[in-house]
Amino acid sequence: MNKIFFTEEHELFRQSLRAFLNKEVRPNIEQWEADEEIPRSIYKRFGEMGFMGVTYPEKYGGMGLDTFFSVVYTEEMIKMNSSGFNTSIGAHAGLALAHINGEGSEDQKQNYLTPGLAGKRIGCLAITEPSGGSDVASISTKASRDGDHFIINGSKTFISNGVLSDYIVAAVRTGGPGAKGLSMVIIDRETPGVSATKLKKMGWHASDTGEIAFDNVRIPDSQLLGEENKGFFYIMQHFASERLGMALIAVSQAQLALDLAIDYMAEREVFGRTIDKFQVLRHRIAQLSSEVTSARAFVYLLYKQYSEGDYIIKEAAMAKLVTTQLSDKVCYECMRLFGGYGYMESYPMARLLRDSQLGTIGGGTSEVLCEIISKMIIDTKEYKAVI
Amino acid sequence: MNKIFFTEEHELFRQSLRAFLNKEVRPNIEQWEADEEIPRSIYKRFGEMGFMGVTYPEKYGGMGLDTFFSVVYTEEMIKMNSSGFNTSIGAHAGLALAHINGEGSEDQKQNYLTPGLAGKRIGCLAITEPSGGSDVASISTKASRDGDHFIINGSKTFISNGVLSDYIVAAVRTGGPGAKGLSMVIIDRETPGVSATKLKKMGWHASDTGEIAFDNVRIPDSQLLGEENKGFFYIMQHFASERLGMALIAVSQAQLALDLAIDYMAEREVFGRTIDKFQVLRHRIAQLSSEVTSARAFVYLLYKQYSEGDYIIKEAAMAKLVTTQLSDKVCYECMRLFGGYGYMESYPMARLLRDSQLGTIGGGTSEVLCEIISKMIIDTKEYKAVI
Amino acid sequence: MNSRSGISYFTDEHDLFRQTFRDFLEKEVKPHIDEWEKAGELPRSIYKKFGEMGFFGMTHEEKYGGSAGDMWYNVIFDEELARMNSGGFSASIGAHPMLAMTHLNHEGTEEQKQRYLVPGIKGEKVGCLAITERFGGSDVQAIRTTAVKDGDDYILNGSKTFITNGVLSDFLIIVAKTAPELKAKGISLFIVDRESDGLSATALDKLGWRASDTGEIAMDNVRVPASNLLGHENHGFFYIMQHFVSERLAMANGGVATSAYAMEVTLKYMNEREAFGRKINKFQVLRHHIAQMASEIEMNRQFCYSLYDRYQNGDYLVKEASMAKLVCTQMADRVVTQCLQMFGGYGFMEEYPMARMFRDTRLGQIGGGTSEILCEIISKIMIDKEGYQAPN
Amino acid sequence: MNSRSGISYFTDEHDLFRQTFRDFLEKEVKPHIDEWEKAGELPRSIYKKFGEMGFFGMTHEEKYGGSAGDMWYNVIFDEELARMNSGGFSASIGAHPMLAMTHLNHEGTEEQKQRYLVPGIKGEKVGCLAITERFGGSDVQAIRTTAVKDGDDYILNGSKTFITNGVLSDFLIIVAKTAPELKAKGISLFIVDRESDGLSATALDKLGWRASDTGEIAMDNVRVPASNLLGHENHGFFYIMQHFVSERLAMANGGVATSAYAMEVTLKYMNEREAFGRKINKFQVLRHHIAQMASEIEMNRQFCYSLYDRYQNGDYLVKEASMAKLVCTQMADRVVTQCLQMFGGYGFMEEYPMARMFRDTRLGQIGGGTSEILCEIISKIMIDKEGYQAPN
Repeated sequence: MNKIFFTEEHELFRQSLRAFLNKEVRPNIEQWEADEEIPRSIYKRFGEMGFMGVTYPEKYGGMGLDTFFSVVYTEEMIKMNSSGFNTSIGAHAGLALAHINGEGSEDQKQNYLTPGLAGKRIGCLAITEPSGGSDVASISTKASRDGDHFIINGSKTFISNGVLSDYIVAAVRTGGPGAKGLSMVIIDRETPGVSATKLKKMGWHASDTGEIAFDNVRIPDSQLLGEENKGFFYIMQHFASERLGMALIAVSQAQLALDLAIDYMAEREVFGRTIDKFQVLRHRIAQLSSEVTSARAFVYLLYKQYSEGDYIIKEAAMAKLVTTQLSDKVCYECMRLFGGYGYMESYPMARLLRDSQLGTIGGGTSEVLCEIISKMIIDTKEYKAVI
Repeated sequence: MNKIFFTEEHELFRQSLRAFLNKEVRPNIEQWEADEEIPRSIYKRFGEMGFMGVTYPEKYGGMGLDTFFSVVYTEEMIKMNSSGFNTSIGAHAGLALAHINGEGSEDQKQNYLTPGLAGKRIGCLAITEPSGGSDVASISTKASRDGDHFIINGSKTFISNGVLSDYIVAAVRTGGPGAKGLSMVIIDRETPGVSATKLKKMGWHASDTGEIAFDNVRIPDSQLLGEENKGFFYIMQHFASERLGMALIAVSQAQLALDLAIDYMAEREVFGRTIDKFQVLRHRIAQLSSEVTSARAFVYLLYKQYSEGDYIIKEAAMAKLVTTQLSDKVCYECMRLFGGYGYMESYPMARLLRDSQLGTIGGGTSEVLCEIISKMIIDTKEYKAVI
Repeated sequence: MNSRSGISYFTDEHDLFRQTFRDFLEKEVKPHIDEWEKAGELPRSIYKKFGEMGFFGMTHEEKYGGSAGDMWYNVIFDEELARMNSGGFSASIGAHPMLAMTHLNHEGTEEQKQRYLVPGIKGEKVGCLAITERFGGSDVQAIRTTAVKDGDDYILNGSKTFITNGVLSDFLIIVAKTAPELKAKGISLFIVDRESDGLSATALDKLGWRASDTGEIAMDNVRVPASNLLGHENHGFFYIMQHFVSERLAMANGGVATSAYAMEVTLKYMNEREAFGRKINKFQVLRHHIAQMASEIEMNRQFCYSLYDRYQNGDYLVKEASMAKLVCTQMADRVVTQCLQMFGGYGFMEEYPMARMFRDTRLGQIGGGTSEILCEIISKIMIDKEGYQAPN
Repeated sequence: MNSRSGISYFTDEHDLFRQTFRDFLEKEVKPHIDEWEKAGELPRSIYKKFGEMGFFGMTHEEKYGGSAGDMWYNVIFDEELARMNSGGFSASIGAHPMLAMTHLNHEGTEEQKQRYLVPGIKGEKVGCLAITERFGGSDVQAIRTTAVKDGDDYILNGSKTFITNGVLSDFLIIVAKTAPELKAKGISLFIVDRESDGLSATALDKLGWRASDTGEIAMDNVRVPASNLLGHENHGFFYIMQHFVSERLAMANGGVATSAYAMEVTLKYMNEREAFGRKINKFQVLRHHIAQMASEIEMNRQFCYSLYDRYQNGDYLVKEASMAKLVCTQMADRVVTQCLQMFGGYGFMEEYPMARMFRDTRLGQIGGGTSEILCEIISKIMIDKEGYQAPN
């Protein structure tokens, strides 16, 4: 498969990233999972090595590489078996910086993107609110104009890097109700009135997931990202790539589960033979491998279309829907294949399963995706690109 | 349904147990989950209240009640939403004491069962070994005769109460290879050569799960439980009730997940209405409730048969197979129904899902159960009661 | 045959009946199934034989020619029919006593019973129950057929579809609106004789259930005497709802019985068929499929039995019967599909049993309330706490 | 029709062909499907029409009467056949070019091509491929039919089953053992004329695929001239394995095409059918089913296309093609079952499209290697690291 999508350069990049991760990340994962956060130093190392902004413009310190380098990047990151780690880097580099790179002014890019790609200034993206769930259009965090400032009140939840990041890219209501009253703003952490608390989660332990409160937070209107009241469309725009990214993560997790399972099966003996001789387990691997292979072909193809400028909102939703379901299934079945060891945290499968099980929830639940897909297919509604 | 299986007395017992649990257990669960063990004091309280040995003979401090009191007991225990807690009590009262009550001499009963039912002396049951998994017949922990003593060498793993219990009911090899060379012995914790380490698990956090090593552990042969070399048959005998118990636990967990989900659905609003108005979620509840209702009818019936002396080895395996699969499915789907809150440890679903997911592994994996069931159905092999 | 160990709902008398009935079916039915499947209908003679043997009257009062047995006789009846592997035969033979005669027995006047129930039990008159219409599907309240009072008669207009025995039956229990403005509370039941003027019917071609005639019925000013009103006017909806429970239990247990029979023939095949040098019942993957299916069948069987037990004790089981039909027919689809797959290429051949079973079983999730409708009912009870209480 | 945005494997010429072919099928095939389904066979005239239009020769060399198109024409051919909603029609029409003529084209001598391929492309001679036997199923190495050299001839003895076009074809590509002691390495292929002495065939009655004749073939001392040996003696197994990839890809993509067509007709129905006062495409549960299915169809379609793309580039795809057939035919079963359910009672009626689709689709997981056999192959590759390398 690789030949169609990947060149020799991608392969070299994969090797060097893998070497870096195995040396500087893998030995620390257990510690970071226990700490429920990753240290600042590793962001810096990503920045120094150029791994923070694979596809971002070189002008701001990115590497300006094509989309399939970011595919390689994600595939290798997932092999560390810590969604928390992957998310800590990704919520900054893939979410917060994506908004700044996409809609930020030159000043904002100098202020956030350049130090961000260097791993020195870390961001988060805050959209979800306690009351609204996946219902973006009903966001209630209010940004009231006060001269050339905004006063922000409200709260956000489930925000990766929500406690430790230096700034928050937040969706706020600047206008009337509904989708057309939302804007994106950048809020520096030290601004008075910003507070945050960490949440305990079933998985994603190495990531800091926070609930953020804004209590009369006053920011200059130069912190507005893009145009006022266009926030909803910016969010939607970035959703496609976010969902595609989650689909790739899901496929990569499922593949990791299979790889770990196949290795384990060759070693583990019961009833006098290695368990890779049991037909039931063999067929399970055959079935799940086939499903993962199909899912990966789909995701790769969508990356190709995405890289060629296609607006793949439906397909990205489809891909996230089916791949996250698949990852849960594969991780669950592979965990069970380890017997009692599958349930032990000293073996890799417990964490992999726990981490996978956010997939069908985060970034639009499966039910919300089904709503979008059925609107497009049944009601033939079209979601258009803003630009 | 209740009228067929439960009397007024069962209902009264349910009320009093529930009141006790809500008062003395529920407020402490978070702490015990964090401690990864439960305190000695709660065993004592169970003993004092008579809840440790609902069905055991009154002679030894039990309540001598019928099987459906133990059904009520389990159903109420599971509502605490901590498999770790339930297992800490159950591994002692339901596993270790079941062997002592079943095969123990009068002396052994006085020594272990009576203080056990009082919650003063806590046991564990150690069968599984690191190399063998569910393959009981291949147990390799060796007990060599030395006059009127046994010298025990070997190791056990995945043992609930494995670190903190006062004694260990262990399966050891006293004879030749295969099923006919196994015996059960009681090993006191303080015996020189016994050591244990705690294991970290995906769920069941409040339970102490240990790996136990025996290094030249010398015990008098009066610690032999039942007859020498009959261990395999004792184990098999108790498996039926253990599996039936796990099936009941699974059904109860699934029911808890549904109850929690239905309550949550009535409160949680998105897109301007409570989510119990969304057809997709409604049908999910309808489907899963139906499956749980069917499963419970099956489990109740088997308890009835079991209480009337039927040897239900096949049916118990069937029940554990299907109910633990069902519990995983129901807990997963109900967790997802909570959206992001499902993944948060401050909500009940994350733990419930993590706890459920040992069901298809512990006490005979689904695959081992399928082997047993297919031998009985396809090869028409019969497993007979020993006595 | 059910294990007698431990809890058993069946007595020796039940078992004796099961054996008698099974022998009868093997002798009088099994040899003709292929021919009836082809014909798309059953001959009258088989109804007569059922009647002569008393198989239509097991639970009916002796004064009407029945033998006043308990409800487990119906359970056995259904279970043994399933072994004929002809959904169409089971449906045609079953719709008469289980649908048409159930209503006659419960809501009929003495005179109606003498005219329809007595010959029905003898197998001399065959009935059907006509509820469903083209527009509305499982939504009983939405039926459009009307019955307008005209002197001592009612005039019926409208149409019905998917009616088992709709073409060949002698009398039809037809559901019509007598007071359309009252919606559910304006529905009544009528006994309509086949020869009535204005009544016509055509048979439908179906995926399965081929031995049964499934009819579309048209009523063009069909005149029915008021004495053929079944039960009270405008009480029809409640009568229907009441009998839905037993119908759903029967379909649920039918799903279990079909699944059990599928597994029985599959186990036999697996013990005969060889591949790669050994019997295919030695392949672990297939063995585990069997173990899984056997467990699900056993679970659902016990569920159904426990519900019958409660039903016999008078419990009101709208929720549970809907649940049982939902999960048991879903299971039957899974089991039959999986069993067909075990037969490899032979599964696809009509000379082997699975092809027909596959076609026939598919109706389970559709007839008598689709799975989706059942989910609506169950979620209304579970989530909205709607009572669906028994009418008083 | 495939979206042209972004990555597309189809050119304007492909689309033009698709439109032409679709129009042809709508006009010449669709109106006759019911009649052919009933007849259990296709008339010769339809093969001739296909031949005249050049539809059998799209990928063949021009010198044999083909138009030398690329593999995507076959993909379109299969996809459009699926829209006729007759697995039997697709199979009978497809087995000729995809199975029989593929072997002729690759392994045939010039003389054999003139005798069989040229008239085959014209639709004047129809072929079939006969591999499977009663004992052995998908285990090609276990075949028992023998071909013994006798002077300039071979004498064939044995039997074959489940052979599409097995009764009505003019010539048969028959697989036989020429050196039984060599097992897989002792298998050869022969072209056998229908009129050969000792050759007989009977049609089988099937769950679905009813418009195709599926034959059981008996060979009693059938004498075949050595010039009818196809390719090299004892190379048969490798020829078969080689073409299994394209056959499995075709069945995989056929599963996708069927699923897509099922969804198309279901969406149409959902937009027309009303229940409880609104169109059923407004019910959230049904909408989400559609969303889920559409996503799975899209995923598997892209999987198949990516494999065709690689196949055309010469990649060796035994593993991937097996995977694709496994998951796509499983998906087709799920989708078609679910879509039938969406039709409610009409799903069970043969006058609506889903009943036949349901019967026909069930073959997907059985024919051309059952799902279980595919799992065996895939697990050997994935777990035992067996190569299944391309023969050189």
